[in-house]
Amino acid sequence: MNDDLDRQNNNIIANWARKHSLWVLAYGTGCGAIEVPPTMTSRYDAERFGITGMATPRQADVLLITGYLAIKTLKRVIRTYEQMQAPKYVIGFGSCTINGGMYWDSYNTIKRLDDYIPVDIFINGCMPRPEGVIDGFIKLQERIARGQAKGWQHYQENLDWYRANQKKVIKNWTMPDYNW
Amino acid sequence: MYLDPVLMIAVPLFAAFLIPILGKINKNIAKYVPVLVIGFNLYEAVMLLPVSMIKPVIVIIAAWRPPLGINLTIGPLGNMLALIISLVGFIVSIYNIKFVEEEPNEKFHMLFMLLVAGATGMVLTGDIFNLFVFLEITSISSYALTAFIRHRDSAEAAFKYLVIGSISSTFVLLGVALIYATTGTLNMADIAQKIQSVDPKIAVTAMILLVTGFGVEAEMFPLNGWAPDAYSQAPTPVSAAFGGIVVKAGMYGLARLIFTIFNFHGIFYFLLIMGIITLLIAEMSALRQKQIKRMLAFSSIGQMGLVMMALGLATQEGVVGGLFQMFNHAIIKPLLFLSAGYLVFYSGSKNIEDLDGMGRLKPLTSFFFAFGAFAIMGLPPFSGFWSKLIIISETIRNGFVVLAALALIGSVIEAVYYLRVVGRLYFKKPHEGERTHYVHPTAIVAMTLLTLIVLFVGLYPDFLMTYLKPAAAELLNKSAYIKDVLTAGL
Amino acid sequence: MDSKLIKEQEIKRNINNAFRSAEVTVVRRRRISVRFRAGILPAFISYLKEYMGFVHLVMISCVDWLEDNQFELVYHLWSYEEHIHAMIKIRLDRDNAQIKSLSSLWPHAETYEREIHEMFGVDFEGHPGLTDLILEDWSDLPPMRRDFDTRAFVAETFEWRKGREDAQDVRQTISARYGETIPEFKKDK
Amino acid sequence: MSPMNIIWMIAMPFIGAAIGLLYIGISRNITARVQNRFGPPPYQNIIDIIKLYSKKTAITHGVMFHLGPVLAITGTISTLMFVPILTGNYPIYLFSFQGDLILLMYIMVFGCLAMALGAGQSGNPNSAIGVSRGLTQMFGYEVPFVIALIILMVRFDTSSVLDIIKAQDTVAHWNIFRSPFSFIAAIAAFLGMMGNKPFDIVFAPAEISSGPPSEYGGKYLALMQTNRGLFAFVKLVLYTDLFLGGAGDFITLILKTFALFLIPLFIGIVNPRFRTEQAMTFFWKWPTAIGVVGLVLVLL
Amino acid sequence: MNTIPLILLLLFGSALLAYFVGKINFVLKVGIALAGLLVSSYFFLTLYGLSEKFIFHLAGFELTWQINSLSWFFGMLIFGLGILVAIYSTVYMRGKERVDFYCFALCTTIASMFGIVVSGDLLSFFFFWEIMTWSSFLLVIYYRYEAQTAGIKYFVMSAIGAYSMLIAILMIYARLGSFSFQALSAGWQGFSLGTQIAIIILFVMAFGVKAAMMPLHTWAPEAYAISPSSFTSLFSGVLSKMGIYGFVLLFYVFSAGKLSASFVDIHGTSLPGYILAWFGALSALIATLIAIVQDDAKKLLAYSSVGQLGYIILGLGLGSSIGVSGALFHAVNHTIFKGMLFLAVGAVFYRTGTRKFSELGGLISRMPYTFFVVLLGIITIAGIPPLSGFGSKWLIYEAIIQKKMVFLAVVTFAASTASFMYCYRLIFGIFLGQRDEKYDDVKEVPWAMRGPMLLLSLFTIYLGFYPYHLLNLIAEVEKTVLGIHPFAYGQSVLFSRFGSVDTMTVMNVVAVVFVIVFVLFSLLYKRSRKVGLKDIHTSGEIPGEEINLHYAIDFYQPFSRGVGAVLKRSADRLYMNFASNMEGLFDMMRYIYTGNGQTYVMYVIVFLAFVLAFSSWLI
Repeated sequence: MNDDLDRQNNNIIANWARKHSLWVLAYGTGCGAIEVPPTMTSRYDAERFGITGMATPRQADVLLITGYLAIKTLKRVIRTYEQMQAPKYVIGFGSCTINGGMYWDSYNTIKRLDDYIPVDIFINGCMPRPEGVIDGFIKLQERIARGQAKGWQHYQENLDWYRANQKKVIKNWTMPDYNW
Repeated sequence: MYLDPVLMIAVPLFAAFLIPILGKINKNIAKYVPVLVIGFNLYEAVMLLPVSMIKPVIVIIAAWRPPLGINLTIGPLGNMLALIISLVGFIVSIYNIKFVEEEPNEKFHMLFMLLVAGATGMVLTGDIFNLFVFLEITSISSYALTAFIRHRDSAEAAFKYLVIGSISSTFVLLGVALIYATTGTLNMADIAQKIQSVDPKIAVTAMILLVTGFGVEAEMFPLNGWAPDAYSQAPTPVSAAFGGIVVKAGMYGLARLIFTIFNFHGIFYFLLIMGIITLLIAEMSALRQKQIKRMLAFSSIGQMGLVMMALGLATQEGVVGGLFQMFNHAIIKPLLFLSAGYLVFYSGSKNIEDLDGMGRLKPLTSFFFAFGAFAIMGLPPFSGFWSKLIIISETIRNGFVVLAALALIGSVIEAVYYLRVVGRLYFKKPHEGERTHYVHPTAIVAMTLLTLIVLFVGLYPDFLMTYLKPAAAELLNKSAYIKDVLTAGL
Repeated sequence: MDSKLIKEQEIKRNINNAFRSAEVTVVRRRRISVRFRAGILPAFISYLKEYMGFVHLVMISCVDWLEDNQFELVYHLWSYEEHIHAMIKIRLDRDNAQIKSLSSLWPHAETYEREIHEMFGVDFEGHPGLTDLILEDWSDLPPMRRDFDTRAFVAETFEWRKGREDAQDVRQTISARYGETIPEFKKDK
Repeated sequence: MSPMNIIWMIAMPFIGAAIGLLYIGISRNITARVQNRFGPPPYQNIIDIIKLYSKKTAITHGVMFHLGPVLAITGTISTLMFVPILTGNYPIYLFSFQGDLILLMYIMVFGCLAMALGAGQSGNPNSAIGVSRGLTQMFGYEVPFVIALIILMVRFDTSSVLDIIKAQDTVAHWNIFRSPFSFIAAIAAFLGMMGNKPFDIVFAPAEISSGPPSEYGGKYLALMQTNRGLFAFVKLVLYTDLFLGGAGDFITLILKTFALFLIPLFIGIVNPRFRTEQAMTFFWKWPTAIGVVGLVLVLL
Repeated sequence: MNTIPLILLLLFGSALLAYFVGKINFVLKVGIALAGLLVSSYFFLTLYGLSEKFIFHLAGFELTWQINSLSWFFGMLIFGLGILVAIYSTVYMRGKERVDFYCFALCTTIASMFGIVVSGDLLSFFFFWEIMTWSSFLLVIYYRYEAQTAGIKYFVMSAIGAYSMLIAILMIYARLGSFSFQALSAGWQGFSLGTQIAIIILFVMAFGVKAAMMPLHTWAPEAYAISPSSFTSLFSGVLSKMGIYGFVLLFYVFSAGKLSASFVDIHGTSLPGYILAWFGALSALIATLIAIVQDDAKKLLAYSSVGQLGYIILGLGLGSSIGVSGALFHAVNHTIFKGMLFLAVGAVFYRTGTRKFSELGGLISRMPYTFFVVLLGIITIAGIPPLSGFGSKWLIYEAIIQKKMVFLAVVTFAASTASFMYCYRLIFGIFLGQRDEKYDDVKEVPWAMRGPMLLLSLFTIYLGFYPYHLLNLIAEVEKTVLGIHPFAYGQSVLFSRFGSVDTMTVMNVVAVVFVIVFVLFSLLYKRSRKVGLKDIHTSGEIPGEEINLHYAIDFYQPFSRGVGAVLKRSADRLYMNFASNMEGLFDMMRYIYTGNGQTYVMYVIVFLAFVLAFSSWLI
């Protein structure tokens, strides 16, 4: 199965199309959500890269986590991520997703997003400016084109590890199983 | 083979006086006497039927020929009505065997015999004074029967009936006196012959007095104030007998008067209008009644209104329809009263509200009631359909489309209130509480008989029509009647 | 006391007339503070609401006096007529913190009470549903209590990113991991 | 049936979908320019569709969910088969002799209803809300649309699209000039049909997370997007046939359809969104009133 | 032995037999009813193409029973759906109380409907009409406790209709002295204009009530909703067609198609026909609008029935061959699709015990056959090609547009579009969306219930691409009975002056395209994985299994806000107000009988005085 996936990951046409058509589901937690609208609108116009906002995870390719995640919201994020259709990418946005940022000692905020879902690109900054965001997207595009943005595959392969991490913070695990 | 028709009056009369004596010997015998006696009457009526259809049977009593002596005129009409009366009487008396348990029951049976005797006398007699006498016999036994249940409501109803009935009797007597004074005869055929020469003003006054008198028994509006009370307070068989016997006799008297004795065409229009008014007001009043028997009483009035309307048309078909309707009413209304009686008996209340869910507790009785309701609404294939059809058809043929429409509106209202009761029987959940679940076979026999007659006539109306046509012809053909009576015994 | 604070003084008098045990302090213009017993709090607050015109419950807050082994609940009320802010302060025993709920007086008090229950572990009697509000399935000490050691908790629950325990430059680590060139920061002119 | 006809039958859905998708791409670009942005390339939609088709997973909620897009595109392609596409020397009639305008009106709905059924089985209440809005709006815009078509049918005494095209032999005879009322009513309905800006409450992304297709992803969404492009093309061709005298060759066809396409586009760019009942009642006010005027005129 | 009385005797006989013998056990009563139906339908089939007559006398009237192509056409519907309903009932009614009563009433209803269509004279027509009324009334009140108001409303409105018909019949009888249809069609020209108008209005009232024509429809929703579903299918599918049959008789047989001779023509249609067409169109529109906001599946279907019957009435009113053919075609379609939809809703009710959309949902995976039936049903009802509903609607539309009745056309088309809304609501509310936990164990209905539904759905497909045989039948009816020259049609092509449509091609195109797309997309392309209905995007929130997110309450809320003004008006409320006012009046009448003896005596005296005073008028 993995070979098959790899072969498809290296499909040039598909990767080209994926690269130029990034449909973003912005998970607007924290202060980062405010940076997304300028990115999309006239000044920075992310649409010229084929980046468009989407309303549902079923249709989206990129999950944009725009800030700190409390444990309660982490649960929703995992759920949303699992509802997305592969290939799918995650962008961690801002310091909070990297190491907790200013919430480094909060009892209720996760510190490392990539412990729970596979992150393809982190954009650092508190908060990153739209230029940074677009730069991150372009990095992601490059990785897609090279067939390197395989976070979703990583998740699939190491689901047990991710689950263990997730269950460590989410005590009462009521989520439906992720059936591939 | 028929016996002397006089026996049809004499035997019940005699039996009526015999019953108290028999009752002293054994209470149970008294119960069965009415069945036998009225059964005999029924036999007589049936046996007479083929004969009287061809030519009226004139019975001359004590060898005095018609204008002078008292006679019985058994024409098709009289015979038909006698048949109806004895049929209803017979069936009701079967029902009575078990239903009337209350003391003194032999008196009840006696009065009932008197009622039948009187009514039979009314339809058979050819003498106007005899008509009055039999009317009085019928009325007085009715008053007594109304008050049979010793309850203040019954007594009140009976008293009302008594007051109105007495007044009406007085008017009848006045009318008879007026006629006798001007024509000098009491024989109806003779009067009919001689009335031509009487001053029309006097004749019309006499007629109005008589019409008023008989109108009370025939439940003409507004003379029918006694009816709702009497029907609802009398014992059930008596209510049935009112519908099937008393009213029919009264209607016969009315018809005989206006068709045979008098010769005023205006009275037919009057009858037509009174008929429709009676019908409409009765149906409207029935709609909001709370007691089932009272509702049936109003329905009965309404049906008589329809009959009056039919007779008021004064055409062959119209009168056939009217007589057909009388027959239907005489059969269906007892069915309704008898079944309602049992329902009331079992629910322990006269109110319609308390009949909720009886369809479940008393399926058979409720079925009979529903059947009767459907029949009296005039739905095919029950008998009520044909009579209504003929009447409405004839009304329209005579150009009274509006009257027909009004009569049909009456029918719609009738449908509403009957269905409301049927609805309560079947749709509502029964009230809580223990009830006896028992109908005596006699009652079932009585109601089944009525049901079968309804169905038979509904599916094969021609059988009845063959007898109704001569009856209607008799009413309309006045000269034949006069000739038949006056030449009898010659 | 400032003679200008007539309204405040009058309210203080009125409160004291009704509830002798209430310690009313006029803090400053438009602000009074009341200390009261926990036992008949609903009666007192409904008196303030019905008769004194304090119809608006602004919020409920809680202070953890660890040294006194007490919680202090502060009910902030506002009177639209007099434009006065009243703080009703209730001291509760820290070990067995229990008080009657005000949700029958103000439905929105439910939310505050849920939060205080969650964060401090104060039990509100008569509350229709003291369920989780912000935290889900919290099994530790209520986190806002002062004896809750946040850093220990964080260290135990979450993993720190390697190399990010302090504020060092991690670009080298990342580039090593993903094989990307490190962009040079452009110096501002 | 000539081999050429069969080739066109097979090719036309692909061509149509490509043209329709390009138009939608261009519309995105134009919208961006109006908003002072650069915007995506015109072929962006085609990239999107390739991406969607190359998605590795797709979820389905059940049989109807699966059949919804399939039936939708079935309906659209069937509609295409009954629309005369080119009428010149090398006509593409497909099956348009076997059907008429009334058939078109109804078979156009086939796809929408199938889509609604598929969305219904997704189990997502947002989809159902979207469908409810969509059907309500459809009831709104069908009224002026029907009026416009009745005007044409009564005026030309035929319900055949080919006959209507034939009657518009010169530019002066185009229905846009001969029956302007009909055209206005029809174009108002067209706005609703295209789901462009004032009437896009069906797919309101921020409100009901893009409505009916909210559970569709991967290949299903790809099929739906294809359908969207193709359906836009079919509608444009039909309107061209009815009001602009049809097209003799592909260049004319593209010019005319693009001209028609610009109308809802520009109206959409500058307008905010209607609520559902506002949309519905809007269609029953001005477009219907204009249509009724046309009806009265055609009777006279 | 003549066949018609034999059939009637068989049917009525099996009704009585089912009632009395059926007391013994369940199989017997249903078996007898079914056997009676099957045998009589065999005899009925032998009547095809014949024209028999049976004349006899009853109560002094001459009665005629006859069969012709028109009777056969409607008889076909009666027996066809009747048998299917009887088969369906064998399972549906099992375990219910009073099945003997049900079988009796069902057989009686079918018998009386057959009686209506074979009646060759007005009297037996009326006779059977009334039997039909009360026997169907008995079925309406089958669920007795809830059915009271609905039943009485049905009966009273039917009675009003029937009595107005009676007046019309007797008016005719008074003028012609005969009840027979022939005499009537021969003598129609002799009637004065006023008489004609009166007769038409009275008949239209009678037939309009049965055909649930606005504004005489108010009984229909409740009566349909409350009667047992197996019967509702027959009720809506066939019994309402008796009203349509009446309209056919009135406009084409009684008046011999010569209404134009006495009335002005509007767009080539006689005035009564034109007015009727408008009534039909408005019923179609308004009923459809009301149907959209219903929550009860059967009420929705009931209003939809009113609407679809409106189309049929409209087609009949137009009077052209294409319109009448469309109407008769639509009548057959309506029988089929309403039959199957009511049976399907009955099947859902059988398994779940409710008909409310707000309580159902997501049954598609549990009852796939029923879903399929409903799917085909709604496609047909909405008139979407390629199923049969399109053919009939196409004919009706062509007829309207040919006559240039543009406003009529707008109303009709609008109604048709609105019908998509309730169609979707029906299928969504029951089968799509999320399923409540309590319906997880629901199973598909038994084959005896599935069979009739599936058979009917096969018919819609068959008629959808090959309506030739049916059109032959209709043409036969038009030629021999209605005196209309039939329109042109091919094997599967419908022609009008305007255009043509080839139903076979439409069916083929749709089928081929579907197969190609399906194969490419579903079989050859990569597979998708199945997830549960609860696994939906809810902004990350994870609703528990017990939370049902089925959107069914106030489904078309924006719509109700938009057209609320129309929906607020209710003919039903008007009638009920009238009725209650009348009852108030009657209540006052009651006080004429005061219960006071003195008053009664006063009445007697006043009466006497009054009559004496005006006695001179009597002389």
